[in-house]
Amino acid sequence: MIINHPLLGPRDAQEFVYLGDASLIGRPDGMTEGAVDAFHDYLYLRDNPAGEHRELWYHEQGDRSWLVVTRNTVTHEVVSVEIARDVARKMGRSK
Amino acid sequence: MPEHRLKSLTPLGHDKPKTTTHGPITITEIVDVALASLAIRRDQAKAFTMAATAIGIPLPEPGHYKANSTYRAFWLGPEQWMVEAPFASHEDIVAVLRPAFGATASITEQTDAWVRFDVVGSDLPTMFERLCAFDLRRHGSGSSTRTMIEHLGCYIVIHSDEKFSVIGPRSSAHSIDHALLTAAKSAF
Amino acid sequence: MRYSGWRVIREALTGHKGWTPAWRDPEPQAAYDILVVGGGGHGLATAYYLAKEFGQAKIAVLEKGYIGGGNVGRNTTIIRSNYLLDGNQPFYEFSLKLWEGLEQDFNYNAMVSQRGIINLFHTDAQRDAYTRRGNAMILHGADAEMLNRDQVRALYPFLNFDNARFPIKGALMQRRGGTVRHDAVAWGYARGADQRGVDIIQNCEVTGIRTEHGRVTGVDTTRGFIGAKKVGVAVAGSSSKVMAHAGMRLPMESHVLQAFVSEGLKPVIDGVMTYGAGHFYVSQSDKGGLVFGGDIDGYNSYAQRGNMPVVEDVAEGGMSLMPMIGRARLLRMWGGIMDMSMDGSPIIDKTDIDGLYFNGGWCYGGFKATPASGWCFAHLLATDQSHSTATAYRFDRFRKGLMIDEKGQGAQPNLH
Amino acid sequence: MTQIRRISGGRIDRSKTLNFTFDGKAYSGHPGDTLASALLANGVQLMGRSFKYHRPRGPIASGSEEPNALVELRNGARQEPNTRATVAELFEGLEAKSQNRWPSLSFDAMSINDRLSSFLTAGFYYKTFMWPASLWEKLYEPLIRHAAGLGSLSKQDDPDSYDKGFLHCDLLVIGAGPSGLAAALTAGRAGARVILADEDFTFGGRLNAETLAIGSDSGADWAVKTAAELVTLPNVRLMSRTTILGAFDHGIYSAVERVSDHLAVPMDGKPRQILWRIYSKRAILTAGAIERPIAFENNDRPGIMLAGALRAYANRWGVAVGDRLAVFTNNDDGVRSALDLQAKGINVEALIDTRANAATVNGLRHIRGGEVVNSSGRLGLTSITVRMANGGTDIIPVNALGVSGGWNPNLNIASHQRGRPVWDDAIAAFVPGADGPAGLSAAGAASGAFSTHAALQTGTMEAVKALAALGIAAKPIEIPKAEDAPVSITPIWYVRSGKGRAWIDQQNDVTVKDVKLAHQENFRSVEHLKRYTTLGMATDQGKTSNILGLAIMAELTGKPIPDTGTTIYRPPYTPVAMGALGGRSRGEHFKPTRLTPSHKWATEQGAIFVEVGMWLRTQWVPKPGETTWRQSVDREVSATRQSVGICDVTTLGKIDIQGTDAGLFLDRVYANTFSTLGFGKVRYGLMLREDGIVMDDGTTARLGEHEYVMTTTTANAVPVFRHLEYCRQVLWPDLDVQLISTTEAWAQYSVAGPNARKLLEKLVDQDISNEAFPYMACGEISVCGGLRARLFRISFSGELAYEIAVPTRYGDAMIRALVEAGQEFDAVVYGTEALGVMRVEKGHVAGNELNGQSTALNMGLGKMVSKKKDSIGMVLSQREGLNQDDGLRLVGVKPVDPSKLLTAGSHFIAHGKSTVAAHDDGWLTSVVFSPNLGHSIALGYLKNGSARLGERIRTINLLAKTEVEVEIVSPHFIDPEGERLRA
Repeated sequence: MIINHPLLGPRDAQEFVYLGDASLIGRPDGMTEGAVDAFHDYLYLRDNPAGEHRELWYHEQGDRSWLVVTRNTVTHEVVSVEIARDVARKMGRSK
Repeated sequence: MPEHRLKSLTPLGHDKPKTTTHGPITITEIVDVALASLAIRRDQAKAFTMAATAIGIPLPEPGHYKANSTYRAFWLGPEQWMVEAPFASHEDIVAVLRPAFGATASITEQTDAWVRFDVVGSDLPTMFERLCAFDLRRHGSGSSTRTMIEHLGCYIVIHSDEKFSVIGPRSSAHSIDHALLTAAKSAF
Repeated sequence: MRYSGWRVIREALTGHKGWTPAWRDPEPQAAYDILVVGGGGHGLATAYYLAKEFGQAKIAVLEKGYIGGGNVGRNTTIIRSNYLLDGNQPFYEFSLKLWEGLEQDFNYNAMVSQRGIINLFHTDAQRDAYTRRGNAMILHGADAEMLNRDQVRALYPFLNFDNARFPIKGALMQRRGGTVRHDAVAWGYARGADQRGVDIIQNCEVTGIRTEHGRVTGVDTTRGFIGAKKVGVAVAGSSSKVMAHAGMRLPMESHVLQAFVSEGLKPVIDGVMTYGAGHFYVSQSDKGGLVFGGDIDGYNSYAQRGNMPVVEDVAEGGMSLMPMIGRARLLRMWGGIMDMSMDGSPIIDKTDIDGLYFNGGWCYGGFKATPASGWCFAHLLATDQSHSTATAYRFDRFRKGLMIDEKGQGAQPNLH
Repeated sequence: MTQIRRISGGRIDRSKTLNFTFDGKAYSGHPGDTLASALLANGVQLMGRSFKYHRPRGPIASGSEEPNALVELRNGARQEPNTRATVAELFEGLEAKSQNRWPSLSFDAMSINDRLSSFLTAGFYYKTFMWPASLWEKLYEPLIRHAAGLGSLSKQDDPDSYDKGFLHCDLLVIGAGPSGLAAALTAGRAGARVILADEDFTFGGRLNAETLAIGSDSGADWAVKTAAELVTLPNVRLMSRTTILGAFDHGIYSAVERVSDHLAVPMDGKPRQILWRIYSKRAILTAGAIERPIAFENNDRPGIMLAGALRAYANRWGVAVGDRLAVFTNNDDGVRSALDLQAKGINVEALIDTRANAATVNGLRHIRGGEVVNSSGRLGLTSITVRMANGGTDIIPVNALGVSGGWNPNLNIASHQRGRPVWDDAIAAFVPGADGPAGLSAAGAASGAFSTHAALQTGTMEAVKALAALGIAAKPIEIPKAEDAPVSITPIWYVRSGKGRAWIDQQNDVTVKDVKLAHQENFRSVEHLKRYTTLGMATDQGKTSNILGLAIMAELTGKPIPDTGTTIYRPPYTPVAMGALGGRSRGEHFKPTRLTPSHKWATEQGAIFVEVGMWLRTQWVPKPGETTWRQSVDREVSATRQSVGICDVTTLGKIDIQGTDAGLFLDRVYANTFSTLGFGKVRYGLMLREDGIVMDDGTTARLGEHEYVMTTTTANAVPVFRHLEYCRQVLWPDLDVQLISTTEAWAQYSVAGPNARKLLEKLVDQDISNEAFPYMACGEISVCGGLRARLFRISFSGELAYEIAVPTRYGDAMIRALVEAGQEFDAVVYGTEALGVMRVEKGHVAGNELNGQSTALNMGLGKMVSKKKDSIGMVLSQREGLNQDDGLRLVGVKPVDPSKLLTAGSHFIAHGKSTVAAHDDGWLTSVVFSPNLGHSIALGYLKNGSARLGERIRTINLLAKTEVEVEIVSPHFIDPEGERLRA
């Protein structure tokens, strides 16, 4: 597979390490009530779609960027690649 | 630098850098370059750039390498560069750079984290296409990237059609050396 | 029809005119007592045991394609019970015992061959871990032995003992482990279930799960609505897709695992072997092909095909372990979709919807589990109680912190 | 032996003779020959035996689709089983043996199976061999395994090397026949980066096997001229002897280049083969077509071939397979074969054409509406029986028969991503569907465009289209004049006649009867058919047989072929050597080796090394006179505890963490608090995974206001760094934190023992007294007269200890300086074994305890998990299942009888309890011999362990059938109060 790195262009997916569903960006706040349930759903449950899937890849053998790759799990077609840090900020994550 | 009584070894474990020649290819271990990583601290981009300009450190775009008179640099990752300087004058490179950047940068000595081989010869892509997936024929002088060579993340710097540098993890110097030589023999 | 050597001879002498279909192709009825979704090994075994062991009738198996077309027909045929943890070991040992009597039980020669499996180790830490595991196996009634380097060498003299990057120090062996002719498992269960009145309905994809008042009433399919009192889902890599029809999100991801076979070769590897320093395991089939595999590709996929990095990684492992295979040729590669769970262990459990049951999360170890999975799922469907060897396979173990994590990798499916 | 079947012409170099042997007998051929063509030239048709019935077989094809002519090529460690003689390039001294026969190819005892064939039908083994159960593994299976397989491996290490590489192009052209050459020329002239690959050793594909003209040249000469122009284009890479193996995601193709297979041994430094990964933006499949047979009774005798193969042997290799030939066809191309062969001066006794209405062919005996219904001959064809249109039969003596049932586009690669081929009635064959690999199109015969003109035309146009999609304007080449015959075919799959067997899959011995049986038993889906009968599962992957089987099943079910199913192919296109897939990564180069800075010194000392991940670490350093490892390790431990020891700890991961939020960041990633850590101080840190299980541990030192250095375990250095980047970039993107690994930048040595300070004081330029540099202090110092260094007062051994770091290039000199300075204290250098002993004595957890299944509570570190702040894993570590009172706790273990040795991995079973899982109380994680205590000690996880100190219990190793009574003690065996650390 090839991941079209937003900064570096097309790179072999072999340079990357896969983590999983990009929903992992949305880590709950551990200091709130009922955090265990929220963390259970966050950490363990997945949509696991057959189709478009937003997922986290890490360019371990490259520039060490975490990326959000939108990829079709049936055809493996890559629809878009974004810098995860930008995505996280857009989702409102900061410090 | 103060005089001390410890003698250095090259990454391959010799007193002097090793040079190997096979056919049109010469592979040389390079030890006279000091390295430091420079990363921009939050909200300091402007000041950081000014500091770099003032001291003469180039800040190349992603995927690139750039040389100024004293300093050369290649891009490591977002907001991070590797700076090269002559070892003789910059052995304690952080001490040299810190005053210039102050609180605008995180600076880390990287000199001995890496082994560097300069590979000189004609038709280098024919050798390097046996080593890495990077499209060497499409990227010309001034390109630089990190990619996998022999299962290891290594930086490649393309100085010219006839000269590439391979900068890989120092502890694996022997494995990288072996890979380079094997590829040269396979290609030529 | 009962299969036997005599029957084969009789048919041979009379032009093979007497053989009948191994299973029927019935039209689906309007409703069943129990619907098993998924005509793979686990689904067919479930139906077989429901009919044979749990006295259930009016059962149908719904298969979206042809039976046995999923992982039961796309694996590396290994059976073993060399598990470490209390939640797993009794279940896999139960499965191995079922394998040992399976062919006589369902009157089909699935070539269960207990030729032994060895797990090679290369470090002291691996040896310690295998000692712990081997003891756990024996404590649970399974068999295990520790082999030293010389004993491994006596078994497989052609392994790389002399210039290996990671020298072989020994192995954990389970002699009762081995291989099974995988397709025959699906066919044997299908034939056995069919003979006991189970309707096997191929080309029938489930497109919806209907419920009323929190209770399941049946499923919509590409061949119409089929009513049911109970629905058991055993669809491996498609688990998330099917359970989404019931509004459920599962603790699992679907990943592609590739497997490989070489050209037919004269026998050279007697048993099953796993490499401890690379992603490689191998056995040799009764036809002579080296059957081997390694790690999953590592990304979510429903594509039933993989990519080259894993192919090469597996070959590198194979070449470093046994450099004699350099001139053997890889003949075919294929991929299966694994239901990789969050702790690497399966789920056989009820759901919050009455009458809807789930069996999945087998990761890439589902084949060896087939008989026990079918038996335990049938037990659950028939009695509403977990079988004694499958009590840990619950959905709520993640909420309660009772994970069954053999590899110690945590909530990351692609590392299990 | 003379080449009795060699006729004139062909593209071989008759000026040179190559000598070779087959089954020990000497023959000769010429450069340009394959083993098959050379054997056929020598009159040898019998080359192999079939898998199941051991029927005598000769080649049916002239290319890689060959199912029958498989040989063991070369000898000794280079023996290559199952090599297709039809693609093995002849070289001087080639040796080949037939396989799967005993005692000889012409007399094979296992051909008894052929007599028993009515008992050995498809799937017979599923129905028998079940009683008694015990006989399966003792008798039946050994018999089956004895018969298994085709060729054999040498069981010796492959002596050749292999290589790998990566290529990039705009356009990959797969196959260098007329369409491929036209496509490459079009794209090459347009300046695109082109790779043209062909499995053959010469370009031209089918043109070399034909007498057709292109323009004013012969097709073969046009191919030579075209290739010659392509060679001059720097943007075109021509790759012969290169098979595209498979189409993978995003335009990546894998290929194997056979660099040295046409040589007796590879040239010095050169690999046997190279596995290429080709990154293409677009690809065109121009792999031609494969002829298919028509099944009839006994259609498998040596001498019966595909008609196009007979033609190829005559035209390309100057070989008449027989001197009396016949051709059996259902289409016009079979007619062309007959005419070509006749034109070569070979006697064509008959052209049997199933089409009663076929246009009459003059000049030979054209039997229209006829069918070949049987054949005769023991080891080779002697005659065929032909049924005439009028029902009469004729026996025609021939020693070769060409069969043509039409041609199948070679769409193999187009279906590698599970794309479905579609049926084309006009050519009665499947063509590539629209759902093939993205960016791949087909041209020429591979797309069903069978005429030479159509091949040139479609190759050109597909190249123009492919480049247009990339924004490259390409001008079509001028298409030279070439034949443009339409396809005329009346499909027929098998001849309905006789009671005997008609072969579909010759290698696996699948016959029409087997397909009928599969149908009868309801194995009707194509996949069931394949799996039940083994159709298409042989080394040729059914290239000549799959469609036939499918078509026959379609007839049996009464459905049209496309409704019955399609068969798709899986990579690789042809079988590929495992060696090539493994490349350079084998033996000692399986994985890179990481050497520590003291490696050279340790090697000089005769140190024993151990693999720790990729690292080689010193395990112990034997001294003269020591005969067991225990002597060395005991000495290293004792000397360290009594005086001072030195250990290379460079392999621990080091991560530089800087930024104004670095302290806050550490609070998030460690379970315990770090924001309170003062300058010049070090703290032990415990890192959890988000699921609350311990991920790693280590120390982090604060070297400056916003500068920290984290250490990780050796094993987890990479995953921890990845995890920190994840936390920094993804979870808390606005924290001001910058990371970089410095593991290799610093050579780091532990100096431990009561005399550690005294030793270091000789080297360190600054004051490191207990007051100036207390326990858990750190700082930047200099050594040996000014070399910058870092000093950390931390201890894994439990002794007064420091870790000193210098730039790696001085690491060798540093250990020499340390050893020299230590001489007066009898300092030792200790390895990982002694390190392990001392950490167990001290009760520190390491890899065996950090097993990915254990919590801080299990390790006795539960209090370290701060609930006052949110950190990774804090929340889920609170789940009930991870906090059970009777859960596992880390304990120390010592044998009641000090002379008894413990074994790691042994399980705890209480006294009086039986050895069953229900009584399993835990296990020993780490066991060492403590020379200080004089007996074996261990750490272990014991249920409710912290409440069981003082209890006596059994540790049992059922694998070795040993049992040792032990006492449960605190895991801190040595200096539990930590006085030595602070000394």
